[in-house]
Amino acid sequence: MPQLTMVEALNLALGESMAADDRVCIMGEDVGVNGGVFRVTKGLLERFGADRVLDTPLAEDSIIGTAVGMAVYGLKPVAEIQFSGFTMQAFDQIEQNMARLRNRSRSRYPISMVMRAPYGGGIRAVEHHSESREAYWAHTPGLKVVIPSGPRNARALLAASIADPDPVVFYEPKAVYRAFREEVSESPETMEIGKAQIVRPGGDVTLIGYGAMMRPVLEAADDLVEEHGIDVEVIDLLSIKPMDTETLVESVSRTGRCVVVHEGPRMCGIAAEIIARLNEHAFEYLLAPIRRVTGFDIHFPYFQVEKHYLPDSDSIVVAVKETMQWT
Amino acid sequence: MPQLTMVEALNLALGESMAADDRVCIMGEDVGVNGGVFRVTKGLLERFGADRVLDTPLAEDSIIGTAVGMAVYGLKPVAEIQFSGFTMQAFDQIEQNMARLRNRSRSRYPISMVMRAPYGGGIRAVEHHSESREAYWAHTPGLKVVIPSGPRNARALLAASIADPDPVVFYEPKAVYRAFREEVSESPETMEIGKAQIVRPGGDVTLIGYGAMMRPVLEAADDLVEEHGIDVEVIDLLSIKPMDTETLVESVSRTGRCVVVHEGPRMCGIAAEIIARLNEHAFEYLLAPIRRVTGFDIHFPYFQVEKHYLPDSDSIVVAVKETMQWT
Amino acid sequence: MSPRSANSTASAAPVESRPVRVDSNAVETIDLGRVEVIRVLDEKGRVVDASVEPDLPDAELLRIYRGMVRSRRFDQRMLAMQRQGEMGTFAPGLGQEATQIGQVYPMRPSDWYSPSYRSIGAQVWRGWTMEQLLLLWAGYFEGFAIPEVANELPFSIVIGSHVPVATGVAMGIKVRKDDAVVVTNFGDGASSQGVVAEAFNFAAVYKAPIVFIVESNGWAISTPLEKQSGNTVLAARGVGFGIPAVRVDGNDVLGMIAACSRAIDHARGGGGPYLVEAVTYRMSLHTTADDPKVYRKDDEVKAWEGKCPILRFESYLKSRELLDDDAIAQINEEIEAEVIAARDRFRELAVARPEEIFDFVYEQLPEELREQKAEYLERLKRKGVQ
Amino acid sequence: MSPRSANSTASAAPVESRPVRVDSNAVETIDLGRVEVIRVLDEKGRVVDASVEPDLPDAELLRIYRGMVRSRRFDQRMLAMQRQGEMGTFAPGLGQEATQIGQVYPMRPSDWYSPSYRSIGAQVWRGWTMEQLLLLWAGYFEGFAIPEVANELPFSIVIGSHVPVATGVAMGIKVRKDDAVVVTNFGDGASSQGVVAEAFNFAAVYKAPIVFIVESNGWAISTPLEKQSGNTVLAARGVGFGIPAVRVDGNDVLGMIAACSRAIDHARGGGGPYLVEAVTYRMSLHTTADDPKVYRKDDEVKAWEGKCPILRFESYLKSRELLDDDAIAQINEEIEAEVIAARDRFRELAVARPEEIFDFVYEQLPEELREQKAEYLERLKRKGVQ
Ligand SMILES: Cc1ncc(C[n+]2csc(CCOP(=O)(O)OP(=O)(O)O)c2C)c(N)n1
Ligand SMILES: Cc1ncc(C[n+]2csc(CCOP(=O)(O)OP(=O)(O)O)c2C)c(N)n1
Ligand SMILES: [Mg+2]
Ligand SMILES: [Mg+2]
Repeated sequence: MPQLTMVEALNLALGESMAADDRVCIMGEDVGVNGGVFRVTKGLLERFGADRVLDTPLAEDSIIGTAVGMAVYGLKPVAEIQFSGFTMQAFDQIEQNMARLRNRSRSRYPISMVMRAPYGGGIRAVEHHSESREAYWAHTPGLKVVIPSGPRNARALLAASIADPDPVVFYEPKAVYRAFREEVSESPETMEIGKAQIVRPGGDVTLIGYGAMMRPVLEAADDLVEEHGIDVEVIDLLSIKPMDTETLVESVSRTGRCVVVHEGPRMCGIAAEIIARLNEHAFEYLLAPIRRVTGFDIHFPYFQVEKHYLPDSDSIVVAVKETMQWT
Repeated sequence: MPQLTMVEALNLALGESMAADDRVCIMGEDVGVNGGVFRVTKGLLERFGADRVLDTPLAEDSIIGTAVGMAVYGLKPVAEIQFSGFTMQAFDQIEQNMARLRNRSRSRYPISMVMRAPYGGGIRAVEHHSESREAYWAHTPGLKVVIPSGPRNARALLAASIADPDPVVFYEPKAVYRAFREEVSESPETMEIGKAQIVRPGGDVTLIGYGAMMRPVLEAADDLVEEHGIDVEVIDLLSIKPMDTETLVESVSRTGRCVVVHEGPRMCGIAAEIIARLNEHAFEYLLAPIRRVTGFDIHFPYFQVEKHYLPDSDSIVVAVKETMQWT
Repeated sequence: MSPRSANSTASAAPVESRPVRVDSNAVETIDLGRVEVIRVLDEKGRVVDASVEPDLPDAELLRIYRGMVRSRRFDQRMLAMQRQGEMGTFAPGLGQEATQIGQVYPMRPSDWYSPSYRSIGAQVWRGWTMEQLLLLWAGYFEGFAIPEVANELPFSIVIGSHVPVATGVAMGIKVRKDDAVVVTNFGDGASSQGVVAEAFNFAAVYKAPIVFIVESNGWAISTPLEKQSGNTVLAARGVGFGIPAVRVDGNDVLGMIAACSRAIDHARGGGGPYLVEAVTYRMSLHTTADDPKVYRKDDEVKAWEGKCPILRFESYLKSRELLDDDAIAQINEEIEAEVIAARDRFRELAVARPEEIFDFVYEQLPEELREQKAEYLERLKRKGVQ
Repeated sequence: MSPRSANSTASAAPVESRPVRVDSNAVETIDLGRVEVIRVLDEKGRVVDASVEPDLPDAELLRIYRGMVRSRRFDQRMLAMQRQGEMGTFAPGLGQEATQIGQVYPMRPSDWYSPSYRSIGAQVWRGWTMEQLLLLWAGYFEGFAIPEVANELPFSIVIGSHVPVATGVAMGIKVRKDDAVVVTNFGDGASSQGVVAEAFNFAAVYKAPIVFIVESNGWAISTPLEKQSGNTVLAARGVGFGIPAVRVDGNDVLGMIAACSRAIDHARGGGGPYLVEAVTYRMSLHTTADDPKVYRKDDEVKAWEGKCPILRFESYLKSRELLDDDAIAQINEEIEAEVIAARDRFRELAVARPEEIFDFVYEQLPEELREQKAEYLERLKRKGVQ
């Protein structure tokens, strides 16, 4: 089994999906000749030709709008937005057409498409290049939202997202793009959208994260287990919408304590939703308030200080310890 | 004291603010000659002239973008988006400039401006005309978000929003525009942004709402008090961001039970945030899970059936009763 | 001076430059070309430019005439129904019947049509039943079911938002080497939406087979064209994106057919997009929620009454002896009967289905929505709705 | 046939129309006009069109020359620093020095400048210190502090997003009857953003005093102009919005000054917006994160080396005996010393202030953010950062 980075794993999934289904096509800024600014689409133009790998003009709103049109026509576009910060440019087409056209056409036109975008901080990028605003899409009816955390699940989830009959926002943690390699199976692999994964079982407290935050989360878990003797259960959300309430509720019903971690702003973020669901479905088991270790409700700071803004394992450890001590 | 509808009260606030400060100007589609499609800006062109009341071309993104520029220049624009559904068209300018330009210029350019838009359902409108997506703005750092519920607080809060040094999203519950009249003081009145109001004190359960939902909320409260002997405390949020955590926490710490009501989609909505904050700050006082009576995570349905989608007093009563019975 | 009063006089300011005067003209220039203006019939229905007159058999001319009359009659009926509370807010097409029928006439059924909200007559031509359109505008979700007989996108109510989607369909056609074309329309107001300009550019870059029809009807609610655009010749937008464009008298159905046929042939032939600016006039209300008296003069409306697309075409057909007053009366009667029959069918069909609101959002309802649906159905049950 | 295979052959399909052929041309046409192409100096620095040559005193010509050299030297220094890890990702301006200096030269200090990210040389001309720009591109928030000496908007990194804001400043100027103008620039790629088209239209409708400079440098990352726009003459966008436009050789600083002076005078004189298309070439990397070898031919770059804006202007100044090789060497040395001094000051100033990240978001920190700030400061304290 090859050892791949997330970039390579995503590239693999794209190539496999395109080979398997000739309706799958790729579009976006610099995705063709250049192979994408992060090289996720490298080599696909050469392999599949310019009718299936479309370098587009520089206009996100129309990248999504025309991708929706191609989906209406019966193709399965995978549209790349170069950085998730620029999905704002496409907000109207995402909300009004991508997320709605199935319903607006009373299912005559299912919109089977994927919007891929690298998201999140940690790579010393300039303004507007480090946002983590998946909560916008979670709040938008009609979409699915998927966020992988490593090469292997990235490959499987991207394949699943492309195959999905509904529009999927696929956010790629760019801090993980080349951060590590993982074994990825040689034959195509897929994963069910809508399922969270217990990546470390434990009995004392549930620690929930996703995407790039899984690294500090797992680091914190190791630390908590080894240094503090706290038996942490770690959940990787993987699918933000639909959210796997069942797995979350089952875990927190056992542990009674929970900490949720994400990069994005706190207010009305994913952690708020998780807390609301646990409050609804695991209230009687809660032994302590659920803690949020998240981005703050300020703009992502300029890159010399981003490492302080981003949740790190130390902050997670502190929050978990406080949660354990709560009485 | 005159009895005004919300439309008239908003019109009054605009006129007063323009008369008091010659930097205040108004812009948007059909706001001038036509006085706005809901007549909120009626008569202002005649009173203040075309340099202060700008009928714009049909392009929301540039309405906000140019309003930001006018704020940079030192004016105080009040930009109207005809329906809140079309704020999607302006999402990039709102997020990237309106909400950020103060920070991006390190406070050289405070963006003292208001984006007004009618929001919400209940007026038998066509697609995209009934959205309630204030959570998008609550999740966006740099903004303030204000939603009045009646003529009197609409007038006072709009005046406060225009005077505010920061960018304010001012969402007007259009179902309330002409629904009832209220006494509005003859002299200019203002209200602090960031404060919730206890509109009915009570000891058994806290019922939180805002905007157009205050009508079914108050109806439900009456019903609960009169028919079921439940002493409901009702809070009108008024300011979504910043949110008055203190008042909410103080109330729920007393009552131990809480139901939150809004029209917008549930996932990552305002209720989720309220629950997260109460979980953090009033956990030890909670006697039952906090309930959400909100819009569902589907598109706002077409208008023959909207009344079933919108939270009504009956659903609120049921939720409160269940919350009271929870053990 | 800016109210912000920037410190532009501080000491380290950039040096004031010496003013430069450039009075003369450069030697080299680039010619931007010309836009053809197409018109077959004048206001009296007389042929003014036979060079572009479409050569159509009598039966086709009468079919076109019927389409226009149907458009008008249906419109008037909807307005009456709206005034009686039987219909929601809608946008009458009065006065734009030639623009509407002229743009769909040259289409093949297998072509794709992506209209805005003021295209009800054209939708009927394309295969929508009138009862279904009544359902739609009366607020019943069933109205959105697109007729199986043709490739139609749902009408768009968000100004300009359908134009990139229509362009995407054309891009699909292009990459799959299909021989269909896409026709999409939008208003003069819509021409201000950035996404429409983006779509022009995408269509041009990919040479996508799409015809953009801008129905320049003088107004966008209360905003007159002169305040909408820095250049009121909207066909002039084409050259900037490399899209051939033509301007046409939108109240002349033969002119419309000529212009749109040329545009569609161009697109189908691999020439890429084409822009048609149809100059017409919104004779009626913006929508039934609007009062145009607040912002426009009666005189202006009066002047356009004389340019009525239906009267004009009638005169032409009379002059060709295809029509007389009796025939006109009879056609109107027949069509009125069609419209009434549609209204009656609508009344039978108009049953709200509140239980369906969850059913078309996703292919399969996710678990979390199943819970919400159950909660909602409980509510309906309590209300005795279901 | 669409992969979706619509049932376009079903029975109730709209009737196939009779094809219409329109071969002839309409009698009436509308002339779209012409775009002037301005160029003062040819590639050898010889005056080719004296009719538009700006009449500038020697000292001014030398000041312009120095501005261009400073732009290049600073750029090269930043690149070296970036390669040594001292600088974040940035976009070199190599080859666009004439475009940059030519657009700001004719501005008054009290005018407003709203540049994109590739305008570092122009920003220095406008009063930004080099050390501050180094801070900015090295990721220190202090770098965003706008110099008090001039009306500058923060550079924009979101393509095209500053253009409506710049237009809004111009609208403010217009309604307050100020005599300033706004100059904004953006790339050929940015010309595809809908909001740029919207801003053109707003500016035209309000006759706002703004000059739009599109720096058409051949590429938007890997996308060549031919795949970016259906018409590679970006000046042609103007006519659709009623904006006068001119095309200029962007590597000819005198041509740039001529074109931009005309545009600025037009705007200041109440004529409304003006569009300047500067045809230039991005000689270097898109940004320091880019490898152009993947997508463009060396030959193309070679060809443009011969059109270097600095060499060209040097030849001209030499021919006017304002410069010789010694003077050039000396100027370069002086400027290099300035750049080095700035770098040294930057190194002293480059201290991160993580505790400040909450302080410029709102005028006053709301209560809920005070709590978050406290939480954050705790974190800094634990890390020993504060
Ligand atoms: C994005 C958006 N903004 C605003 C509106 C509200 N609105 C509906 S129709 C209209 C005017 C449209 O004018 P035009 O495009 O000329 O079409 P016409 O109504 O004249 O056919 C406006 C502003 C909308 N529906 N969508
Ligand atoms: C809205 C947006 N989309 C994409 C990007 C990523 N990006 C940065 S520069 C660039 C190309 C810009 O090309 P152009 O406008 O021609 O300017 P140039 O770089 O050539 O100066 C792209 C796609 C961005 N910064 N903003
Ligand atoms: Mg119109
Ligand atoms: Mg470029």
